[in-house]
Amino acid sequence: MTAEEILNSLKAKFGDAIVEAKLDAPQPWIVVNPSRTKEIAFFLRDDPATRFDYMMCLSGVDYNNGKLGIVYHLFSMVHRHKIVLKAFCTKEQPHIQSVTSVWATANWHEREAFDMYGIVIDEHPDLRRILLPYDWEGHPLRKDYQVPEFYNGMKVPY
Amino acid sequence: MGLLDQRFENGNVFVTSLENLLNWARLSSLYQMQFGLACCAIEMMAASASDFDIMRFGIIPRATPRQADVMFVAGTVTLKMASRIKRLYDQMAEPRYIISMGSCANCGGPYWEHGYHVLKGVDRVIPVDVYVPGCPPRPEALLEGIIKLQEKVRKESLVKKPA
Amino acid sequence: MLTEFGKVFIFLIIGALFVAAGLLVAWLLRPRRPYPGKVAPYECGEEPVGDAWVRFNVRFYVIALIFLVFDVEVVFLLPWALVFRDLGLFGFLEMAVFLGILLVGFAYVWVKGDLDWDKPRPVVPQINRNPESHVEPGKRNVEVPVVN
Amino acid sequence: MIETKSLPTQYASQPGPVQTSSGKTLRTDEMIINMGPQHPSTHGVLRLEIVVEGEIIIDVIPHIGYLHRCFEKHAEHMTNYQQVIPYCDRLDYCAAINDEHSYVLAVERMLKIELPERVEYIRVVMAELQRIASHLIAVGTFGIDAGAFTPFLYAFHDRELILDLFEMTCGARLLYNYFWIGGLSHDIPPQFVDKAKQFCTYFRPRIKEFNDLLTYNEIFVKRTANVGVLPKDVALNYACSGPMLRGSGINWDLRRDDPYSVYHKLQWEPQIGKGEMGTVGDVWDRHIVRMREMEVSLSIIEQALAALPEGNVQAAIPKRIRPDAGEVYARTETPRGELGFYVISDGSGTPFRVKARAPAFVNLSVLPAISRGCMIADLVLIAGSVDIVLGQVDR
Amino acid sequence: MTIDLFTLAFYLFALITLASAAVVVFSKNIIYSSFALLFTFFGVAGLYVLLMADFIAITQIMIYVGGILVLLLFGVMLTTKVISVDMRTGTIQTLPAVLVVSAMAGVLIGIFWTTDWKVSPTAVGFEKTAPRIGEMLLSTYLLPFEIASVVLLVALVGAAMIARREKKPL
Amino acid sequence: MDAFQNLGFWRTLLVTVVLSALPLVFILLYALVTIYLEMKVAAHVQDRLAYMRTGWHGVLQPIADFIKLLQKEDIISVAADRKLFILAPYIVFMGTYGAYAAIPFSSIFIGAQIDLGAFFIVAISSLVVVGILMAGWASNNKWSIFGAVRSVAQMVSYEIPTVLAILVGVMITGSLNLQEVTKFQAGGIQDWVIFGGPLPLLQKLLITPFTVITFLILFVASLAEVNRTPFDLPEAESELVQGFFTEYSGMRWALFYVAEYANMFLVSAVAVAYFLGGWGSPFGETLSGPVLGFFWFVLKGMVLVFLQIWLRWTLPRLRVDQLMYTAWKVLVPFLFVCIVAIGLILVL
Amino acid sequence: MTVAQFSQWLQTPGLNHFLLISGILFSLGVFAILTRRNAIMVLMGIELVLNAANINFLAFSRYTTGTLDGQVIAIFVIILAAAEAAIALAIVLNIYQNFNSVNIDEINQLKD
Repeated sequence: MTAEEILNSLKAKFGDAIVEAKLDAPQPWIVVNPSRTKEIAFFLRDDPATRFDYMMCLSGVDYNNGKLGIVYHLFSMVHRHKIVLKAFCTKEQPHIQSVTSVWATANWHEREAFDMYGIVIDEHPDLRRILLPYDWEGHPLRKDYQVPEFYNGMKVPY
Repeated sequence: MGLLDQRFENGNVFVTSLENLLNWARLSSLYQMQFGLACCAIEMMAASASDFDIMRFGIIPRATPRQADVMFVAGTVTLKMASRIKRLYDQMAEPRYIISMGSCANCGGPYWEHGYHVLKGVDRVIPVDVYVPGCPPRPEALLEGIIKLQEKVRKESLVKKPA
Repeated sequence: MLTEFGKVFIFLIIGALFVAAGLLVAWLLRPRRPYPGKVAPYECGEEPVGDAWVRFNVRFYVIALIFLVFDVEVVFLLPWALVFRDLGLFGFLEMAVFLGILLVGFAYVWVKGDLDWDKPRPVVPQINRNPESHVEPGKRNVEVPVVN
Repeated sequence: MIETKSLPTQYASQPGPVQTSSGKTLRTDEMIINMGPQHPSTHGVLRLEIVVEGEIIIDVIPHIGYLHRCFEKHAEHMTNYQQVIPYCDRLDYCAAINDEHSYVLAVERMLKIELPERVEYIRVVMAELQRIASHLIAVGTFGIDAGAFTPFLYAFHDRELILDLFEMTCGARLLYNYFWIGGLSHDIPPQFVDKAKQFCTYFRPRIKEFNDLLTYNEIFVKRTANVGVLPKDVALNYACSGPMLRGSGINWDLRRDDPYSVYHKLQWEPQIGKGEMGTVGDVWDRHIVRMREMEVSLSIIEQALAALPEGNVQAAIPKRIRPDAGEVYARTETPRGELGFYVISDGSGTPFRVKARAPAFVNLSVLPAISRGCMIADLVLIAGSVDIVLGQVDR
Repeated sequence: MTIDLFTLAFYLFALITLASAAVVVFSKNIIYSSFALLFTFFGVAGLYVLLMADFIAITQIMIYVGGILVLLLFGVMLTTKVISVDMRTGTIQTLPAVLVVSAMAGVLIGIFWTTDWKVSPTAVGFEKTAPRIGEMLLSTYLLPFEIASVVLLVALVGAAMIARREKKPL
Repeated sequence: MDAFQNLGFWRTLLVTVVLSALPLVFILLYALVTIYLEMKVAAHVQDRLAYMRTGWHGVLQPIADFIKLLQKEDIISVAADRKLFILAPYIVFMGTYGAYAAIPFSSIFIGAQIDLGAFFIVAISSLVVVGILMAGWASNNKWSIFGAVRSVAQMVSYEIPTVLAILVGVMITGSLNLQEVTKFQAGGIQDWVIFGGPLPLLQKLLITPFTVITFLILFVASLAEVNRTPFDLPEAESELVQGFFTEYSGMRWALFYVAEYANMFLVSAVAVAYFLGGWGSPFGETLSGPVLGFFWFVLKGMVLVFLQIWLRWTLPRLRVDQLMYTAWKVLVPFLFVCIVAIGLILVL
Repeated sequence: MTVAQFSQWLQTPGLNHFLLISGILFSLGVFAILTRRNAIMVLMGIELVLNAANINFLAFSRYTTGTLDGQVIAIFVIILAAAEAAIALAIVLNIYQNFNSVNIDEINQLKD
């Protein structure tokens, strides 16, 4: 399936949940509603025509314009096609629905996105920090992150 | 009593030969704590493998800090790990020695500037005896570090240092 | 006069004395600098969660139990083994009956699985299915990806 | 200095129910053990919080991040794209070349540049040598996990020979900074080809020896067969890759299925687990996949060396690399699996965002699922068979 | 005053036995009780040796120390909740028990003391007890010997049956 | 020791004490040699050198280790049960050393000529079991407890095959006294119990397969008794850190270590005495004698110890349920068959 | 009995001495059985009692009969003790699994 076909079938099924799409990019992407990612993901995984059974990557991004986002790189082992999904949220309301129940691999990626960007993953089974200590403050990959002077009595900057 | 807790006022033949014996034993049998952190740990493993054979120096890996004499801090120490390293160091039985292996453990290495989660030098949490530079140091460098440590141990003394 | 068991006792005492002597020499030499961090219990660098003195699996008990019964049996077997050649076939048969009865017990615990240690009972993971969909996840994804 | 939490003189164990860090309350005969961060078999600083009943594992909660070295932050703060490469090296320090390859590939795809043939062939040779070296570490340490120490030393001895090849090429033993954007840092030395061929002929019988010593050892088979079974569909759902995925019987190799470099010009077949000793997808399968992949790599190296063309080792690229604004996700098959770099460029000289999709990170996330109900000894083997490198897991 | 070795050994073992038995009985910590039992068994084995029963003495160590004690220790470790206070074993009805036991001990020891035991003047030193015990087991004591195997069978089957526990699903 | 019967009591006592300390000297020397040997054998299996820096080819290494361990601080964790923690090494070492009393080192030297020597060795070794349980429990460390409990379960399980294998030896030799057992096989290599002992040819031929199997089982079981690979689960580094002595440091740990090495020789010595002719020369009367007897005994024991070391650096380790399976479902049934077969052959 | 006699008595351990030890051991065992709440402690008490009995058997065997019958009986006692310990501990464990306690009183209460 081409990206256009995927977009069409998504639009047919979910309508306004598909916010935006850019199909002429080298790796075409579709922007979806952050609160409906799970059902879209289930559809993409289970629909015989799309069958995106393999999530290559899930990345959090800070777009440096008040927007945070999660980028899903999907791949179908059966059909050998790829698509990129994106879901955006604002820094004030950083909520995106979890897709862990669809692709189990998303679990740790989403925790990482939470850890690094502070994106709250709704419906995530175990949303804790993953890389940084539990008592760490702030989300370091945000563009406006300030490195703390001390952590637990240890000086952080050189 | 604890002879190693005592300090003699001045050394005589007996004290110095005892001191030599004890130091010789300590430096010849440095049990290493089985503990690696990052890239340098691979070089540390290479050093303990057949080609470099760290055991020639009497270094045997022990899994628990209670029985270890020397800890190679081989790799980047992160802030999350630092407290654990401190705890492990604490739990080692004295006399104990630390070799800081690699730039990261020495000073933060390539992560010194933007590494918000990297401790810039393990000597900020535990005392280090020997620093081995390199990113990562070759196994030979680690062996050199061990020899340096042995020299340091050899110079330890039971006699009070002149004030 | 010192009997042979007296000598054994001396051996035991020497064993204990050796430990004591070793520890004494070490006591004379070794430093003593305890502080709270050092004497904290070790658990791979973490602070232990919960106590180590928890209860154990009943398996250990069953193994010790079976051992005990066999141990007792050995106590009978050893004197028999010392004299069975003098007693001839009759003695052998007596012991055979004894062993036979015990082997029934052995067979029983074998069959009932008491000789087995806790076997791993791995849980094979399954993938999540869509609660709204009716597609069985097992069926759907079992197909192997196409091979070129 | 860290403030040491002062312990009471009498170590007080917490009264009341004990809870795991994910909030589960323990039953009476369960206990929590921390395996790691300092533990001989966690391959670095992985910490596994395990809930056990007797020796049976009820739950495993991996705690990672003890080696979180802020790779992504560094990538965003470097002054140019080239400077990220050394940090890529340090992601997977057992297979640095493969990491560089992935990142370099991503940037080259953004720049849309064509590379000289020679570069691609050298890259293939290097990547496969590195794959062998990395697999040697994996199977060697796996032997230690199973209680066999000697195979580890044999593996490391052979690995040294590969490192010698790297050393004569770029002067470094572990972290090379050899693949540059648009080519290589410099050409291979003249005697490299012969030395590499010699290595190949030397190493084939060694693999057999290693297999005889460890892989087909009765005890080892008993320990590893039917342990840590990862079914196909679960492996896909967890997006496992590399030997982990192939061990589960899925014939999938990015070198063949999402071709990059010149792999499509060479003759070779991916190796998959067939369940010879037990179930498909058990620990033994993952191990044997690694062992067989080494042979495959040898054959790739020999072919690539035979076909090595003459030419330049650096494509014409602008002095200051400024890709157009846009994004790319490029992936290669590293020894641990699919290493993808998701690079976003805003048109400036530094990447806007670099996300490393680390195979070890993804593969490790399946560990709790496949080790439930196993014993502690099995957990060690399962963790070993995942072949994690903490630098990549924690980035 | 010279004390011969027998006397010395007797008092030594008596001391070990009684002191450790006292620890067993009076210790508040059940683990200490169990480990003290090791010394009691050992001391009793010593007394057996003094009574020329080398086979029994070694059997004592083998079965009591190697078997029953390990079993008891596992029992303690299996059932004792150390985290809570249960490790300390409470006592009940101490005073009546003390009275009863001391009365009983008095009577017992009184009987032992006053009875004029027919001590054989030539106290035989037993040599090579084990083969003779073996012979006796297979001749005079054949019936008890075979019954013992049935007892052991019953113990094994019964105990295994009682102790078995259904495997919980994970 | 019979030569000293005529001396006065106290002198006898003194002589006895001195003689009883001789095995200790042996153990210490042996431990130093074996610790060195272990690493050197390992190294030569593994293409390397191991100890090279302390003395010629590192021969002084074990001494350096020992002196260093004397200097190490002794840590008793606050969580531990202090009394039992301190007591445990004593119990373990007493159990080990007590067993040496019945080992016939030579025709003129045996610590205590007990009629029930082999039985005594097995019995007194159970002190080690209790000591290990004590050490593990007192440490109050999860790895220690796991190691201790595993160790105890393993040792008691493998005690049955060990004792049953010894029983086979008793059936053939008709004695539990290791000195007599050795004398029984004094005729040279063809009289060793592993080859059926000095029996008529037909019986010997019939019995030999069973005795060989029994000897192998005894060797395997003794590997497990002393926690050596492939049965080294109690202190499996890759699983349980250091097993029951995870919390022990310095000299206390060293004593466990020495006891462990002493046990290695102990089990080998029992196997040698029962199956390999003890201190008897393999050539019958030639090259025999008290001193040479000692040499033969130690040589045979060291060969078995060497085998243990060799196996350790070759094999992976079993899992605990497989270990129990091996003990109860393989070794014990085989031994029952051997016992019945040998018994039948001997009485018929 | 005079002091000298007593001292003489002390210096020549014989049957009575062993009986005395056995009596004390027996009483200690009974005391444990009577007073302890923990079922396993009760078991330990029983072991003490059985040991005391065995001392008696052996002492009489040694000092009066001069035959080995006492020793054979002692073996049977040890065997029975082993069987008893196995069964009793199994029962204790079973009770523990059902009531989560090995405290005899508590179990009594739970039963009601």
